[in-house]
Amino acid sequence: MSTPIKECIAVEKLVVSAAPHVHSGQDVRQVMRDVILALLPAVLVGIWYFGVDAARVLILAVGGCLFFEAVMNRLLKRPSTLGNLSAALTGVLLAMNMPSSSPWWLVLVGTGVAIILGKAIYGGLGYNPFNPALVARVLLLISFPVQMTRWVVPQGLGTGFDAATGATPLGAAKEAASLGTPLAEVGVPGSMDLLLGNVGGSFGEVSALALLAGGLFLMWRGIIRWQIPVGFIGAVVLITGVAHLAAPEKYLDPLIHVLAGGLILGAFFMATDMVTSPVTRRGMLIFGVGCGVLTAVIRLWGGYPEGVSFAILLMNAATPLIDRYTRPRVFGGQRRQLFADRSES
Amino acid sequence: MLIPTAVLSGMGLIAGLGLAVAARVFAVETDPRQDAVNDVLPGANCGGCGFAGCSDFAAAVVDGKASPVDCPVCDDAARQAIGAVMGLEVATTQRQVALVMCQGDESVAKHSFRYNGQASCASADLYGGGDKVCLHGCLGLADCQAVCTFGAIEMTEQGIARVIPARCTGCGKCIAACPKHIVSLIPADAKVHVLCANTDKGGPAKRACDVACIGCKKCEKAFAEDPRITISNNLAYVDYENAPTDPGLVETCPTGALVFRDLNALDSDGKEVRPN
Amino acid sequence: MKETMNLALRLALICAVAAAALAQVDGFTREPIRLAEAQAQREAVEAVLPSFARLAGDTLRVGQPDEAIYFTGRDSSAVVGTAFTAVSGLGYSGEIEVMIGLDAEGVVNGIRILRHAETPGLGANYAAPEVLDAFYKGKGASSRWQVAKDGGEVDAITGATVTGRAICDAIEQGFTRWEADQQELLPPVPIIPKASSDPVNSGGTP
Amino acid sequence: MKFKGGIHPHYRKVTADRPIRELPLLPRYIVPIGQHIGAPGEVIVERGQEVLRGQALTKPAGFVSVPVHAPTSGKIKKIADYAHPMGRPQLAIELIPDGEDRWSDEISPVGDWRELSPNILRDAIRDAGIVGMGGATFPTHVKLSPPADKPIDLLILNGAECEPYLTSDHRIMLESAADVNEGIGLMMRVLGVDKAVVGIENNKVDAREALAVSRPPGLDITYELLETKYPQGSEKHLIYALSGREVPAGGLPMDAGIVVQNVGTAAACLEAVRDGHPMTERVVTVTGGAVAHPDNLLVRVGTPLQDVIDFCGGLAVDTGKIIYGGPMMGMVQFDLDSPILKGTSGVLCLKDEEVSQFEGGPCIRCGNCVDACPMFLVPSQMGLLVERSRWEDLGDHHLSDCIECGSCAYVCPSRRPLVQYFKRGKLEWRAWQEKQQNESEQNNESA
Amino acid sequence: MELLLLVISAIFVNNFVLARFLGICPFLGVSKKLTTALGMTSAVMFVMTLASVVSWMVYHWILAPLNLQFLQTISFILIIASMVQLVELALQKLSPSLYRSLGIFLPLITTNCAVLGCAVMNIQNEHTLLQTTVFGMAAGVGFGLALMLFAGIREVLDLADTPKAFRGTPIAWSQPGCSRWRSWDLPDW
Amino acid sequence: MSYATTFTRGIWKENPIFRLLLGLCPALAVTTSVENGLGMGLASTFVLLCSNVIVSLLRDFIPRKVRIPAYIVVIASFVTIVDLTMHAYFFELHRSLGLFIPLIVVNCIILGRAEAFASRNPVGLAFIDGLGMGLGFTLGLAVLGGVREILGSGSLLGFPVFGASFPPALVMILPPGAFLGLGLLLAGMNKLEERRAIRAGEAYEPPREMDCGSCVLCNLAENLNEVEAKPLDRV
Ligand SMILES: Cc1cc2nc3c(=O)[nH]c(=O)nc-3n(C[C@H](O)[C@H](O)[C@H](O)COP(=O)(O)O)c2cc1C
Ligand SMILES: Cc1cc2nc3c(=O)[nH]c(=O)nc-3n(C[C@H](O)[C@H](O)[C@H](O)COP(=O)(O)O)c2cc1C
Ligand SMILES: Cc1cc2nc3c(=O)[nH]c(=O)nc-3n(C[C@H](O)[C@H](O)[C@H](O)COP(=O)(O)O)c2cc1C
Ligand SMILES: Cc1cc2nc3c(=O)[nH]c(=O)nc-3n(C[C@H](O)[C@H](O)[C@H](O)CO)c2cc1C
Ligand code: SF4
Ligand code: SF4
Ligand code: SF4
Ligand code: SF4
Ligand code: FES
Repeated sequence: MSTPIKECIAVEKLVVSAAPHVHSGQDVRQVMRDVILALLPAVLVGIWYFGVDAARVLILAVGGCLFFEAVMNRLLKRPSTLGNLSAALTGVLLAMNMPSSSPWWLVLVGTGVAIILGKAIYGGLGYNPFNPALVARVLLLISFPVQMTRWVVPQGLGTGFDAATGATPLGAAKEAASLGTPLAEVGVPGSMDLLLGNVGGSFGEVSALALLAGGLFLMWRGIIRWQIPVGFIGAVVLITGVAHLAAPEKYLDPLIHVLAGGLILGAFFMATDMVTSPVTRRGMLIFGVGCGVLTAVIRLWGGYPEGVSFAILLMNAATPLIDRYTRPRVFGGQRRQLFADRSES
Repeated sequence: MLIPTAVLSGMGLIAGLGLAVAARVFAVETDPRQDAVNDVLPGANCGGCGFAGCSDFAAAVVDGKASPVDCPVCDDAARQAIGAVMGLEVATTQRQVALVMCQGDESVAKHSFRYNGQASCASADLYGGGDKVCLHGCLGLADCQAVCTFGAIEMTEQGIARVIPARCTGCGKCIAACPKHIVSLIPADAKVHVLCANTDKGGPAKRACDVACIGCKKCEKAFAEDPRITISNNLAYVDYENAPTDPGLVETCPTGALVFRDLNALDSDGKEVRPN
Repeated sequence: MKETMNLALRLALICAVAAAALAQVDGFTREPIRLAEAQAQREAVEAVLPSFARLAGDTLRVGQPDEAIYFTGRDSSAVVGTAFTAVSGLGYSGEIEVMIGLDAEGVVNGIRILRHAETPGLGANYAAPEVLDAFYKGKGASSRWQVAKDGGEVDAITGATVTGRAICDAIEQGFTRWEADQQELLPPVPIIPKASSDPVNSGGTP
Repeated sequence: MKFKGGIHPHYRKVTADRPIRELPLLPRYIVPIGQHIGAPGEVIVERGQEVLRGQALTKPAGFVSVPVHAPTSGKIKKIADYAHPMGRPQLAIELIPDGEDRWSDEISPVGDWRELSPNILRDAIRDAGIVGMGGATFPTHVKLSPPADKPIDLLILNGAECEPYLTSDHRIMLESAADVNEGIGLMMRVLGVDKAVVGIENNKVDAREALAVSRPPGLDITYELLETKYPQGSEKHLIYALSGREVPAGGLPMDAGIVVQNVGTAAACLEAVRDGHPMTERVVTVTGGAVAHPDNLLVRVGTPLQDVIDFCGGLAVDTGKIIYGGPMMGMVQFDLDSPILKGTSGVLCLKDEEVSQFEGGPCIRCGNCVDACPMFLVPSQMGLLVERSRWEDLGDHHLSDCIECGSCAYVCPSRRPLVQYFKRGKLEWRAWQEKQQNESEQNNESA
Repeated sequence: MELLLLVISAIFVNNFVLARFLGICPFLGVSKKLTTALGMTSAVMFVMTLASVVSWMVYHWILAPLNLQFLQTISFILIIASMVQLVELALQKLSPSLYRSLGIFLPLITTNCAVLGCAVMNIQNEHTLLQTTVFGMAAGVGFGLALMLFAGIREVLDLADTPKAFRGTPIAWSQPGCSRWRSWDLPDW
Repeated sequence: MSYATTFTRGIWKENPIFRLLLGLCPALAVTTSVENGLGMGLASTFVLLCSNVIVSLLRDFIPRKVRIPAYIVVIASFVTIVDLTMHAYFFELHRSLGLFIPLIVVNCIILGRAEAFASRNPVGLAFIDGLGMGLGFTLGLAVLGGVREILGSGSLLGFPVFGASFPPALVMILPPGAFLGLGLLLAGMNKLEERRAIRAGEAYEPPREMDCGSCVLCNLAENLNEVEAKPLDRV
């Protein structure tokens, strides 16, 4: 080993680059892998309750996303991006946002929309302004509402497809509200069932507990920051809480609002999609609160029982503006004024 | 019939009066020639003229701050047309195209290290002048290609830039973009070129790249009487004002830095139209 | 000054010519538009009533928010049916207005959707007459206007229960009002000859 | 006070307990004339001339300029362009030692700093060619001459040494604690301040002890332990951590009434005054996975890179990168003739597998860089704007306030070469701005 | 309260650009940069309010009494066109700085269907003069909101590595497509 | 310019919707089906044709300073005529095109042709130009309507094109579908144009940005440069 340097190294093999020369070691693949890992408990619970059907949707969605990603890479003559797992993650999240009874073509159309319309046409990973999985989900929802709202009652592993449709807890509450029926008369599941996931809904959104565990794992890994989930859930609790206090017979308990529907999934896994959410801490908080307010408004007064997807997509649209106006004050600088840099320059 | 006519023409009268008065009171002069010039310009907004776009250039021409020939994209007909609008004589010029003065691609040029960083010539140039031993050669990271609005530059598979003369408008943006200053505008009719920019002495030059100009003066001697190629700084320069056209001449170059290339004979894909 | 006047006068002249032309066109089309509108309304009524010879319109509570028009179709002198409109605000998006036609016995003869903003391909499918047939088969004011999902007898389109409900709601509201208005309606309403200039009963096309 | 942002890289200070050893005399030295920020000096020797150790080879060309000195006695072989650590060849003086290492007879102690006037001290520091040893190599006498309108009330000594791997300041503080303390006193006298604080990261408790023990009586010097966190040693953050003051954006420490000097600089100043020794050698940490025997060496300025490495037992075959300085801000080397300069605090040799490669991947907007940036910038957006050459949009991003610490690139999962973007961006943005200004001036003139 | 609902409806629920497809050309034309989007927003707000009010007056005080409703379109647009041009001329002369930041957008507004649409809607929905004023302003704010949001996105997308065929317009289209799910249906107040 | 090129230009090379990107509001709002698209297109074509002819005839009569109000008055007259006529004789179509008939007045393409072409050319050419542009516009609307109708309703001109098992993607006839449909069509056109340019050996013109530079109505594009103070030489 200890030979004079001239003899042992070839200078043209040396790497020249700008500083820094060391790195934390994190890479995109690792980030995406961690998120997939964090989703695993919820996926397993989903499969436990919804049976092989859920597994089928999952496999189709992940496969479809990878397939379309590969196709788009090829078409646009770009290096393969399958390895960074972002497409796979989109697939997992899309699957978790669909009913387990979705027909195969629905899942494939969804993956195509997510990857092509949601991502590739903008330039791929990092450039999409909207959350691809949510773009797909919403597009499917408004294109095929019949298929997308056919919720299957949890049957347990191995029982296979059962067409019995059960209303989601929020759906039931919404229906009750529109009919003027008192809430007490519709069977809203207890919070224990909600925590464990023994309720109707998209296959990945049912078990709040499993999702929460995954979310905390991500926070611990430093992949997501507390601002978005806390802002999101906090705003929902605040608004639904006030509504509940004002008219308990009409509006659900905030706890149920938090545990039911896609709130936990959305707050921890979808609103936090880094590509489509602000980069600054303050921006994240605003983003989270914005999502929460919109979700609560849509849930309580909008046309849909569920508002998480729409809320997140809308806030995605506002992300560039949020980023722009929450840029931190430079160290040693004056506090920025809102439009100071733009007007009258 | 009468009422509606009266009502509407009344409104028209008021509007017309208002506008006419306003136009008089608030008159702001604009030169109609500006529009006329703008109409003739190519509308490519390439910025090759040094203005922010075609309309800026038109304004400058009308103000006498720019001359029609300053638009590198206009052909002669367009320049004459501008001249006609402005009442100016415009001399006809030769078409110019860009040429990358380097053929030191992967097959012939040596590397001094592995560069790892932003894929941009200007950035790479800041780190030891780039990863080629030759400090003058094309880095192949396509800064010039990126600025060419006309798609006239392609990167060869061997990793250097090449201009497709048929698409080049001679706007000169690539010249400004190249940190190595190895893109030049030359008359499109020129046929003999020195495709090297290395000013090192023969030995180092040859060690850096197989096709480097080593400043051996053989080409200069071939034209001893009528200097069309001159050596300075260990590098041969073609005098494009008075350019050689003799394909046989390139044989005198021992390294192949001197080449014969008929730029007009290349089609829009950069392929030879007819073999020479 | 002269130029100013010139500008204004020219613009005014153009306006004048335009206005004159438009007045002319308006003159030509005023009547056909009125006829077309009346025709459209008549067609809606015809679609929900048994065939009749003459039509009369009776407007109650004129000018009030719940103004209601009852159209009565008559054969010679007998009333063959009554038609009225009703609105529900429970639609999937916005209000739904329906026209309900009853035969002489008070049994539903036909229902049409006049106005809605439901999702095309979903709720909007109710606008097709075949679909609406499912609603009124043999029913009357005393029937339960509820979709099957809520325990009623009406079969809604899958995926568009909300719209179905809204239609039921509209029908129920219409009936409620109709029943309340029975008293006022019962006195024989004046029979209007078919070819009169009554806004409802346009004499135009058969 | 703790500053926000920053990172916690692996420190890997394996040479922390290796005493400083002196590198023996070598067969040749290459002394570049430009070794500091500011104009290089003018050469005052000729080819073939015999010089003695410590003899000035250049004379300063202006106020922000210092001379370089002969590292030993010998003969000047050539004055020409030689490989330079900054990348491009630069003018340097090649010196062939005669082996006698005789000091020039011009060299004699200036005197006791306690009795000399600040002006004399400052001149002595300049003539000794002292520049900042913290890495920026800014001529020290300039920093010790604050303009009258910027009163200085505090001297801060930078003993943070926050760069991973490097231990040269640590060793200096341990082995030359008394010199460092005396040097601090000297600087306090030049600046006319009566208070100094030494900031030391809390992974070097022993250095603090050593300094505290040898504090000269009568001097108000305190020694503070700081959180071990990169870039604790950046002067703006050090100032904030030690005094709570924020240097205004775009400003210098003196705008906050403070001067920051490296501890090694303090020791060098003392030597210049006490012994009359100009800056001809410095402590260099030679380290990294590819080095056989990592060590702290006292190396003469002008020593070619390969000799330093050979002395430490050579390199592994799979060496991937050689760096002058630390891994966060150091300068990459690709020529084995590159000489050690006054500002070279370390020679870091990484194996191929230790070298992290940048990738041109897109920013995934993860926000890690925003969290890490100690200057509170938004590196993700700045990087994108530079990548796309959007100079006109860079205006309000405070690119020029970036200290190029590399924290952002360190945490970027997309491995974007952010610091490279910023270095280039600063150059081009300035050029673009000047161009804009010229244009608008032209327009105004013609209008 | 009623006015508040009108405002919210005009800004959010029935946003002119996003829900009613009005003013699309200028929407896309000037949503490339936030600076220009801001300028356009102020210009539209100003003109929309003014045009609404004047057309309301013309309709209710001249056309309706004379039973000349068929002249509605022609007279409204005549008013809008000449008013816009008038304001533009005046600004250009009186306040060049304001003209630079605002006035240059005025000509574009003549052909902004949102302005005419707004005037027509005021008549259709039988707004009072006060409601008309408020509605005009709110519709302008809604237009501006949409403009600002998309200017933000487009500035970002401008930096993205978009496939060639999608650069420029197609991409500009796709994003309203993606975010414009009208069915996020806030209550139809 | 010959009649033939004037005519074909509007249909393909300068197609208002796909190339000039004008008249977009109706293009998006009413194209839920081919039928609506055709109706709107033909109505606009009529107005365009007539206004082009009249403006061309009056080109020496109309003073420059009041030209925009004057053109608009001419256009508005024809729009009103169309509106009234449709109301009287095509009652159903009138109902479904709703608010958008009066808005033909502000359809940029009509004023644009008046300003850019008719006011500078003789009647014959103006007529042909109006016809070509109008038909191009109609074509654009019909194509967009067709795509949306097929995908969104599974039918074309009201006739089912897929079997009953095909679940139409409702989104296409909902508002977002308008944007998506047009975006995708435009991207396709760009691709075609690129391929054509390369094949024809012409310099490939990068896809047109949707900005006011493509519009002839006002001097906005020029002024924008000043406002943004941006060089156009972006990479
Ligand atoms: C885009 C979209 C449009 C919808 N449009 C309607 C509609 O027009 N009418 C309706 O009743 N429900 C509509 N829905 C609501 C759902 O289909 C709702 O689940 C359904 O009305 C009730 O479910 P069911 O009919 O299967 O019991 C729509 C949903 C979506 C996502
Ligand atoms: C252009 C320039 C001018 C400077 N002027 C002064 C000065 O007048 N006084 C001073 O005390 N320091 C001055 N400095 C030194 C800086 O404050 C700082 O100490 C030096 O750049 C090294 O710090 P760094 O390693 O953090 O970059 C100057 C630095 C630069 C680059
Ligand atoms: C990111 C960053 C990290 C730095 N780390 C250190 C350090 O650890 N030790 C040090 O002495 N100087 C460090 N510096 C340089 C100091 O900012 C400053 O230039 C130096 O302490 C001034 O002293 P000098 O002129 O004596 O070198 C760092 C600079 C930057 C920008
Ligand atoms: C914390 C986190 C959350 C993510 N959430 C989503 C998501 O909701 N939908 C999605 O398509 N991709 C998600 N991704 C993956 C990735 O960001 C996505 O593929 C990009 O948006 C594509 O450009 C997520 C990634 C991370 C790290
Ligand atoms: S010619 Fe210049 S700009 Fe172009 S690739 Fe070569 S070095 Fe880069
Ligand atoms: S190759 Fe250079 S000179 Fe030629 S068109 Fe492109 S940028 Fe302009
Ligand atoms: S290099 Fe610049 S941008 Fe990056 S973290 Fe350091 S100061 Fe911030
Ligand atoms: S750390 Fe890298 S990927 Fe993350 S936001 Fe910053 S630049 Fe983008
Ligand atoms: S048609 Fe151009 S703005 Fe509406």
